[in-house]
Amino acid sequence: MREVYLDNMATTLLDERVLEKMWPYFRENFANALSPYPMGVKAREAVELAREEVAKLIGASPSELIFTSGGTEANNFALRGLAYANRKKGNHIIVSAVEHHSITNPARALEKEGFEVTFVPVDRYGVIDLNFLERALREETILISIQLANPEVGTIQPIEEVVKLASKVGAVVHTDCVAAIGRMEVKVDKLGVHSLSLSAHIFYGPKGAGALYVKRGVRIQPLIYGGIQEGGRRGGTENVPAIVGLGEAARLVRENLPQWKSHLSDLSMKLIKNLQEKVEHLHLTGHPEKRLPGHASFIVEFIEGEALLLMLAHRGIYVSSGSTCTSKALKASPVLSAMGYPAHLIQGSILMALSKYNNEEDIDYVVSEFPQVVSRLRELSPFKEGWKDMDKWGACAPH
Amino acid sequence: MREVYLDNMATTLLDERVLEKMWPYFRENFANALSPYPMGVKAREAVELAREEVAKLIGASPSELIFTSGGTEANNFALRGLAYANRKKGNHIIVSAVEHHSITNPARALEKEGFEVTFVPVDRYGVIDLNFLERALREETILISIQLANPEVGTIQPIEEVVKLASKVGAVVHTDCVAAIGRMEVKVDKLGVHSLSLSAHIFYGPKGAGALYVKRGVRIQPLIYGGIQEGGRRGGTENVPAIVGLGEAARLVRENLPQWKSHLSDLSMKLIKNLQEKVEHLHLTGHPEKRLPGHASFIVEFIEGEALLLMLAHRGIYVSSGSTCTSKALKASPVLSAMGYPAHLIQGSILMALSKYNNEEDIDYVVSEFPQVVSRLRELSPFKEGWKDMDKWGACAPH
Amino acid sequence: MYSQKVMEHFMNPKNVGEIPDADGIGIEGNPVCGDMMYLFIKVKDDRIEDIKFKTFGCAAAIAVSSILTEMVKGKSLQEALSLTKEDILREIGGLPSQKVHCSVLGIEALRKAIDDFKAKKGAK
Amino acid sequence: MYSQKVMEHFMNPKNVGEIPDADGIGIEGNPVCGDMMYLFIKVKDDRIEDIKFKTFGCAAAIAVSSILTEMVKGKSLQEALSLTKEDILREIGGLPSQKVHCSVLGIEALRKAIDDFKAKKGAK
Ligand SMILES: Cc1ncc(COP(=O)(O)O)c(C=O)c1O
Ligand SMILES: Cc1ncc(COP(=O)(O)O)c(C=O)c1O
Repeated sequence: MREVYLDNMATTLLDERVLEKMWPYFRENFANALSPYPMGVKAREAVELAREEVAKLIGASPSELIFTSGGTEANNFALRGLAYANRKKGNHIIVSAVEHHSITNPARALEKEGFEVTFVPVDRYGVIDLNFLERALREETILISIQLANPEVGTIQPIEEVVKLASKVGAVVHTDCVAAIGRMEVKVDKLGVHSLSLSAHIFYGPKGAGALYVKRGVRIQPLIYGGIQEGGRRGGTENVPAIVGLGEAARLVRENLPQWKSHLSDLSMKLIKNLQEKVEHLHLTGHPEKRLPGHASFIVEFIEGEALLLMLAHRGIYVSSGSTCTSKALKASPVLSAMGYPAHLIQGSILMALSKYNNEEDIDYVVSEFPQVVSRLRELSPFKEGWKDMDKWGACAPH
Repeated sequence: MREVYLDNMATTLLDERVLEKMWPYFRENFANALSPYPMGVKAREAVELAREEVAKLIGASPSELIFTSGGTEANNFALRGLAYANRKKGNHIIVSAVEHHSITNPARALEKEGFEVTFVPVDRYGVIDLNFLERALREETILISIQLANPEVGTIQPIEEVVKLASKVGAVVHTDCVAAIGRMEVKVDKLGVHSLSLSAHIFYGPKGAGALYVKRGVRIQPLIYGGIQEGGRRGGTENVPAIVGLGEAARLVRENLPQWKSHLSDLSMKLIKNLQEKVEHLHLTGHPEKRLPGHASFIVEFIEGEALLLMLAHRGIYVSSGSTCTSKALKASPVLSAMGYPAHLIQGSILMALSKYNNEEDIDYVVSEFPQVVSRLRELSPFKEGWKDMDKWGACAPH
Repeated sequence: MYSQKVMEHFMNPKNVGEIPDADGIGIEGNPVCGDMMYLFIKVKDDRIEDIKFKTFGCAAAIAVSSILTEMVKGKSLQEALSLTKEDILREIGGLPSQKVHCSVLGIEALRKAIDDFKAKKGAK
Repeated sequence: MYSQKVMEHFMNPKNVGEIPDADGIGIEGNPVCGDMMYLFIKVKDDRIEDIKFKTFGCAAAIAVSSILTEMVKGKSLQEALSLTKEDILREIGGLPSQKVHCSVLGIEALRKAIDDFKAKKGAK
């Protein structure tokens, strides 16, 4: 059976070349990168080379990068670290309503610690409301965190505009680029942000390595204190193989992004077009144009996402869904909710996030299988002919 | 040339069997452990199996373990997480003067946030002063953090006594077991602690994986917020290969500890005895008996540790030192300072931390080379005949 | 995650469909929450002569629907009413903890279908 | 971390030792801080005829001591006094930033040794 992995916003297949670069640092040269003898010095050099590669990718200087254990840590670090470093100036933080958990949850924690957090709403395409953002700005606004691209619906946010608005009150802007890197160009000077997070495993690198860019001169309080690693801003024995892998993954993105981008967008355009032709009551979620290449997200009416996902998996097609049942927290996607989708539609949400590994045949296979699976599940559905009795059902209490 | 790696408190060589277990999770099964299709379910099962292995090793229940990116994160998590979860009860924290940076630095950060921190002094062997600790206890004492074993001098602390004292005021006890695991038995019920940290790369596991044990019923505030991973207590895409490696490393410790322990202590006893016989003005640091098996730490008078370390490295012997010059922070070991050693002696500190991979021939080699290297450096030293003019030199200003 | 049995029933559910002239209909769940079950029964001599379902929901909800219809088909109403969620879980090889509510859904839909039959019969 | 040249001088330092009847002695550094240098010079016709060192310190401190003695041996006192830390760093192939102070140590010890020689000469 053909296998088509389309869950690339959850994680990606490690590039063989990346693993090859990591390999020597598992056993051959396993030393601590702080040790002064030759094996340690080599580990140090490998770490610094990786830092240069990540810096080059985003157009930063190596000293502006702090390695972390991943995107979640980088986002937590940015939120808390920038909030507390600017606590004297004010206590107001702005984040969008469609941020990843690793932004919204630390933001909620900060709320309990005396910060005030404003959530910027989005339109039905998931684009933030810049007018709302502008009106929300105050003297005390110290930090604005808006993702560059949304992993669930692929929508790209107008970060440059956010930076312009932020500068009026001198607020620091962080942007979560975990979903964006490897799929679109990301340059810190063009974006104008003060801080930016990324995670290797989303662009064919290893799990366990991410980075936070913090613009020179911008102060940040550590999240994880330790020794003098990362200039005293992030303690802990460096995960040398993972950092080396992050560096190599960054190099591959830098060298291949133009091809990858057009390849991804060709494939996803074909996928979206074909599925929309073949399946009725199928709605593209997210912005139709301002979206990540390779990103195809839909709502399939009348059926539920986990069932759809598992039936597709049975045919070797791996996707994700924002349905209540798929979420282990048993909560329907807050992103789709923020975009105005009612919960019964969110149950049928499905995400196909392509990678550089996918090809035309993959798309053909999905286009032939997907409609069958949808039909099959609609056969089982009491709503096959359409939603009915919808007024009967109230809001959903948490399970 | 023979190579003898004795820097095992900095990091250890990954066990081949551990890497073999990790291997399939790099590419073959790379899925996100939250994904509901079979590849994700397998990743989830591997993570949960690893959790069981770590739990078995320390006699905990799997649900009491939270995976982290390493020992430093686990210690930061414990300190901040337990301090803030108990903030209502009080604001007083006690840590020892010989804790690792990943304890003392978050403790100092908490001091700036309104907590009061008492540092418990140690005697010349590095053992904490229990009387001082007892007198320091107050109604408001909420957290006590004392390491089980010190990585620099090998001294083992009387944690059971600490727990007894802590219970008088209802304080929570955390113990940093990063240096201890793999070298001595560690069981949570025997220790009686509420929280305990460990790090895989110190016991032949991979870098990038650690764990925090938090006793059932003990509340802790997250350090890294994200999705529902780790029961909502630690967000972030799970680093499946590293976690699997941690689990396998834990299994190997559980199965082999008795042999490893006696092997290590045979070797280090032989090493200590021989070096003491062959080298004059050599002082064992740390407790002579209550110390980690395999741990040999010294002060070599009249010479400086970095020079000693590099000359040994030239002969294939890899060690570490607590000298000012070795520390990239350019600070002489706070641990040896706390034990009362004057700075000029600390410059000559050296640590040989053995591993299960070392054998008799390694020790013979070190015993034959070490005295030569010491003599060679003493030839260069103005203090060859003994310290002189010591009254001339005042305290050392930071470089 | 799911047992073999759950996956079998999910992939090849039994008794799918509607019964146009059903003697009783049980509707349970809420599409807003993600799971919704319609059960149709045909009753003869106080026995469930035929039973069919339509379910909107996850694999567990569909599998529970399928196995439940198999378990009660041909049974007396009293036997059907004595069915518990534990019976279903046992038959289906267990469910992940966050999916156990799907078995409750089935029990409730069945009860409602039988109640509906009784109410209609009483009304005649 | 260290250049080839630093390691060579560290492993095989030149001009190690003391000069019992030295014309000037320069002591610089502090063993409490980790680096301490003793320089002994023998001066003839305002030239450094012989120079030896004893150093307590890290590889950089030892290598700087060694290279410095080589650089000034046979030089006039004036030439020796014009030596800068940059000269040493250039000759030695650079030092990691946290070790640059070792080159300063050498310059200072040399100055003190020459001062000591001058003072002794003046006293005669
Ligand atoms: C937009 C976004 N931010 C943050 C994260 C978290 O990154 P990590 O999985 O490395 O913790 C993700 C993960 O998928 C993401 O998509
Ligand atoms: C006692 C002790 N605690 C904590 C740590 C930090 O652990 P990690 O290196 O995994 O961050 C170390 C590291 O060597 C240690 O020895």
